[in-house]
Amino acid sequence: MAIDPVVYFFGFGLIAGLLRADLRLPGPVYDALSFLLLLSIGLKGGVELARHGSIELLWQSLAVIGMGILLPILAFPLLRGIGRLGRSDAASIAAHYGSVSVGTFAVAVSWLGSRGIEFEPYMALFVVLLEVPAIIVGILFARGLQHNLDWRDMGRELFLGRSVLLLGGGLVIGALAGGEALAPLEPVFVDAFKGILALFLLEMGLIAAARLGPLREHGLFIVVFAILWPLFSAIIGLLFGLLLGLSPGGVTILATLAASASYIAVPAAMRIAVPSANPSLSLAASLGLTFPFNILFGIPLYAEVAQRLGGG
Amino acid sequence: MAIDPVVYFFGFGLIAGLLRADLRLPGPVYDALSFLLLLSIGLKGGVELARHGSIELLWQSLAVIGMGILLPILAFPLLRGIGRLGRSDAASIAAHYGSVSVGTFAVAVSWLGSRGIEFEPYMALFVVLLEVPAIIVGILFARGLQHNLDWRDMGRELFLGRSVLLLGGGLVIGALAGGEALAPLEPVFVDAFKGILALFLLEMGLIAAARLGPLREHGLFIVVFAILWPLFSAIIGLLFGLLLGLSPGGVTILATLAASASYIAVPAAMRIAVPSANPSLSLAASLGLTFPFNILFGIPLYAEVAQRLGGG
Amino acid sequence: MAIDPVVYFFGFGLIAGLLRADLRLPGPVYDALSFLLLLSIGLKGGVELARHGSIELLWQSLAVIGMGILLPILAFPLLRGIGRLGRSDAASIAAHYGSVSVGTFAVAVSWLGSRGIEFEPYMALFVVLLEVPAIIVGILFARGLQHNLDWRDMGRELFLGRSVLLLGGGLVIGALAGGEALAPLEPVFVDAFKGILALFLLEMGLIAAARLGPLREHGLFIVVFAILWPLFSAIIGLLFGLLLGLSPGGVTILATLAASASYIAVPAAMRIAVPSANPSLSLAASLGLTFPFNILFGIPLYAEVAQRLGGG
Amino acid sequence: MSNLHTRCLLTIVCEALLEPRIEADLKRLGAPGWTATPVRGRGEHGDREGHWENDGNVRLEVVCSSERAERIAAHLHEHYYRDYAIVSWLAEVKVLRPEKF
Amino acid sequence: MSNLHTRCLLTIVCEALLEPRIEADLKRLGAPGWTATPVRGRGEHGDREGHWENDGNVRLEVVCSSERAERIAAHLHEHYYRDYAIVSWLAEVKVLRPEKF
Amino acid sequence: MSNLHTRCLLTIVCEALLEPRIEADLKRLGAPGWTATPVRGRGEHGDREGHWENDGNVRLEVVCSSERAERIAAHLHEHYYRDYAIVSWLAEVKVLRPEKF
Ligand SMILES: Nc1ncnc2c1ncn2[C@@H]1O[C@H](COP(=O)(O)O)[C@@H](O)[C@H]1O
Ligand SMILES: Nc1ncnc2c1ncn2[C@@H]1O[C@H](COP(=O)(O)O)[C@@H](O)[C@H]1O
Ligand SMILES: Nc1ncnc2c1ncn2[C@@H]1O[C@H](COP(=O)(O)O)[C@@H](O)[C@H]1O
Ligand code: NA
Ligand code: NA
Ligand code: NA
Repeated sequence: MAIDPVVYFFGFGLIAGLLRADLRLPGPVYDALSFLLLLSIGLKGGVELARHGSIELLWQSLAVIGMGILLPILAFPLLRGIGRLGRSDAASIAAHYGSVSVGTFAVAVSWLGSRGIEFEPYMALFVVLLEVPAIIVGILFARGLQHNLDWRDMGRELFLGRSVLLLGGGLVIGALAGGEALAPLEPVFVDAFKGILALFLLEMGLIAAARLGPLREHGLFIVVFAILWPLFSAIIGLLFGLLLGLSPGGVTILATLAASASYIAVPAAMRIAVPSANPSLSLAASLGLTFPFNILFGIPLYAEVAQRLGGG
Repeated sequence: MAIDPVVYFFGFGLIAGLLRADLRLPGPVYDALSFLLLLSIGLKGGVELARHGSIELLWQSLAVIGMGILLPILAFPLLRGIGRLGRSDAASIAAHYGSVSVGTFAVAVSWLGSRGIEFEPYMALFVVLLEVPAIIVGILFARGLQHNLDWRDMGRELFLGRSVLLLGGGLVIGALAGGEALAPLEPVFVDAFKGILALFLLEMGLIAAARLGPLREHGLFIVVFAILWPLFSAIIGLLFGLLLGLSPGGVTILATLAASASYIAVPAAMRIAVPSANPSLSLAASLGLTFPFNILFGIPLYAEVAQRLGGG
Repeated sequence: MAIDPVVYFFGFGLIAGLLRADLRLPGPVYDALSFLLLLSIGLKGGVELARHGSIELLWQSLAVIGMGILLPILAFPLLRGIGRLGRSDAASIAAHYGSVSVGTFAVAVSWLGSRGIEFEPYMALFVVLLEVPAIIVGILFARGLQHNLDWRDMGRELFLGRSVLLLGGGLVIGALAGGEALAPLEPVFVDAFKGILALFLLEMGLIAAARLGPLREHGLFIVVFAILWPLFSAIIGLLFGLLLGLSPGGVTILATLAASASYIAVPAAMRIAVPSANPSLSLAASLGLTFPFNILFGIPLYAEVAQRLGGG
Repeated sequence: MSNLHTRCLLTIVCEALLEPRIEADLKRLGAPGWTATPVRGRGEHGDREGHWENDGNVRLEVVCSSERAERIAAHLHEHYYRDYAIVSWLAEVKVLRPEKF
Repeated sequence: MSNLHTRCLLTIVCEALLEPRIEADLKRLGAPGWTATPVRGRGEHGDREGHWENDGNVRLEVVCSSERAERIAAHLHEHYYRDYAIVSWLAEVKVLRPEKF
Repeated sequence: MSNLHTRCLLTIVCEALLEPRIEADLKRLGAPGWTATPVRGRGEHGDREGHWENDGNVRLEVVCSSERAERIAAHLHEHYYRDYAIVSWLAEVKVLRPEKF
């Protein structure tokens, strides 16, 4: 089957960006697109959560949080040892790659949807659960248990951040209201989803292109890491998915989440909590390489493996 | 029956705002949402107006304008006498509460719609008619017939204001074009309505939360007024609705309009015409209290009473 | 049959603008609307191109490019001779009128669509092809083959401009992905098209109204030119359409394209390449007069003639 | 550079709603031009965040002779300072084209 | 005009993410108010174009006494200059209401 | 404060379309950085309201040595003043880090 058309939009943005063409949507429009995507994903997840929620989900959730703690713990020594990165940078990058990218998640959902592959419909919950743990691990790696970090302030920053709140709020509203009551809202939150995702990806292509430049300054290691680490962490995601008894579609998504790297929530948190880390280094890796890699090659690959292993 | 889901969005915004979380959509996006809501309401009203318009409507319209004059005349002495407010503040608040809130109207329409309760479909006309009279009464209370107010300029301000013009323009286009010709525009102006309303209410929740703070400074009277006055003015709206022979749905909407307080058009007009009135006082009341009160409790209550009294 | 309702929105904007009412959508929203229109037109054209593309289209394309070169060559001497305009202004206006207005194209498509008149569905390709040639001719008229113009830079400006790129990118994505794969994107790019066009035209009405003022300063010739030239160039478009064997709908669109004048891409290019030309003169003509004229009177007229001549 | 001429830069920050009125005043008082920026701010009148309708400020900058700048400032003081959220300040600047300002 | 009083205008340009923290600092250090503008920019830390999340700058302006302005500038220098994209400068301005600034 | 150093703030307001060209000039002429703000305005060239495509202005601010600022201003004068909507002015400012500007 052909490429998911939303990926063409990403490619279009990437090419336009490399040609330095000015296709940028104004900042407020970008904000509105990402706002809508997050809320839509949350709402849909919430509806399904209310429908399919079970006690089993609690264990799955705990396991997923465990994965979010494990991934940065595995990445940090690698970045320090082989990558020879400073403490702050290694910790920051570990946090980026331990956390998740909602954009990548949306593309995976769209990819599975257009192929008719089923998956546990409450996966949006896992996205929320995976956002924060890696950030905390990263901060601890960078600063130890120093007492001059205001953890109360940091907690606000983390749990009241835009993406956690919009996904979480969407989940709650979706669960409270239920699918039937939300039906009149579907033209905006469901039917428009793929079109909005396409526009969002066009912008992300432009932004990713702008991040490829700085990459050159940062040396080969980070390039290799940005490609190989996702392949490794996807395997961890696959294993967790299989252990949790997810369907092949669900396993694919968990692998994608593990392989994806945050480029919104984590950079903001690290800038405040670990200011000495170089933000352009981690962003060049996560946004300039890992995001395109996952969207263009990763997701189909993870799906292929998940289906071979016949999760579920 | 359950709560209208758009109200959950308002609640979500309110809670996020009270937690000081930054969920704000950028200003331009807020503007676009309110622009769309006003135009959509106008268009739909216009289509129905052309379909159902009759000579009877003329009398109804005059009566509704009368209500818009009566309400601030009743409120002003109360605010002066019991509330002990200064002339300017009393006049300004009377104008706010004599005029209407389009957001509240939209929630009422959505609420009735999701319950399948019929109402006169040209009620959007009444919204336009109720916007301006109370403002003029308020200015007269504040300044008497002073000659240093440029009424020509003020007239422009009032009748060419954004909401009057968008509602009015929508009404005219809807009436001229008719429902059939407008069908291809429905995905944007009709199908998307509830989704856009949900996003708008999320923002209004955030804004209302920010207005609750100043409320404390303004003393108890204004808090009591912001809750009790709507109950009183809703009764006036109910009576007008019954006298005009509206259906129970129509009576509900007229009561809601009477109970609602402007937080967009009137503040802007008062700021120019009665600059000595404290804008934060009237906005704290209308937006911080009355708007949430009507949305969460008022509308279901007014509908209940309207149906008991069996309007129509 | 009645007026296309999107035209009412333009009229509404025009009237509001003449009354100096503030209905402006914020800049970022305007940008998003035009972004969406361009991309939607491109996508739709691309899908049809892949379906109907043939070797014949190549000849048609070359002929259309020829028309884009011919039109400014005809206009320039007229503007110099009869209009007594300076070299720069004549060259700039010739470029504006030799190029095309995507907004006018969209209204023509909507107009034909609402009347069920068929047209070659790949006409979006012609829009792209017509954008640039007239600009190059205009620059040559203004500056000859001077060597101090950086043509490489200019080429970037022209071919990587927003409208060429969005239309072109849409065409490519549409052709690559095909209609079936793009179906989930239709709520945003197809169903919403007319609503978005209506909002866009409302804004264009406001902008056109603001351009009518300066017109007075520029004398009668430019007013006459802005109305009569479209009628003349529409005939050229009609002839090209007939020669190319287009259907009556297709002939109508080619005539409309010929009659339309650019108000976005060309002004930007001329400002850089021919800075001594007065931008307010050409914009007053193309946006203040020609755009409204085509939308309100031109398109129905060209369609009438095209159908009488029975193109195809 | 010897061809630099001294002028005055008047900066006004006020609630957005006032913009049309103050711009009319500027015109009337002979300002040769101005630049406007939508801004947010905080002062005596609290937070003005600009997230919705009229809730923001605007920043107006006028370069002109110092006499004119002071006359404008005095006019604003008289007409707006009591009831509105508004501040302004003056600074000395140099320009190349004295005839323009 | 004899009734003009000298004050100091402190302008800060920094990455948008810092805004809440620096505004809290301003409050703590006694700034009588400030004006904020979203801006873009370029400097040592590269392009900050503001096209997406936190990728822009903000420009904060504070009019106050020169002692206070210098104290704020020194505070920023100490706390933010090493790790963040931030610059600031001071200028002399005149105001009509000395008690306000 | 004794550790304040005098520099020059060059402010340019021009039609938005010129931004990329003038920024390239700034780079070439050695500006250490700049800050850009989308603005509206009014002047000889009429209203520039910025409501649609290229119809607005941009405000560029550069802090640098006064020689460099004057050289940039002279360059702008020569290349853009005749045909474009553009103004600029210079002002004296104080900075903490002389090596940066
Ligand atoms: N000291 C100050 N420095 C810079 N801007 C100020 C200052 N005080 C007030 N402002 C601006 O002027 C607006 C109105 O001030 P105020 O009337 O004090 O509320 C505020 O919202 C700020 O944008
Ligand atoms: N010389 C300068 N003049 C004006 N603004 C500057 C200058 N240098 C830096 N900036 C602004 O300050 C921000 C941070 O500067 P930097 O830390 O040098 O990257 C830049 O993004 C610009 O907005
Ligand atoms: N006297 C002035 N003070 C401040 N800004 C000005 C002044 N004159 C012009 N401008 C700005 O510079 C732009 C171009 O000016 P002009 O070339 O005179 O049309 C205007 O749109 C304003 O934004
Ligand atoms: Na991950
Ligand atoms: Na009311
Ligand atoms: Na043409």
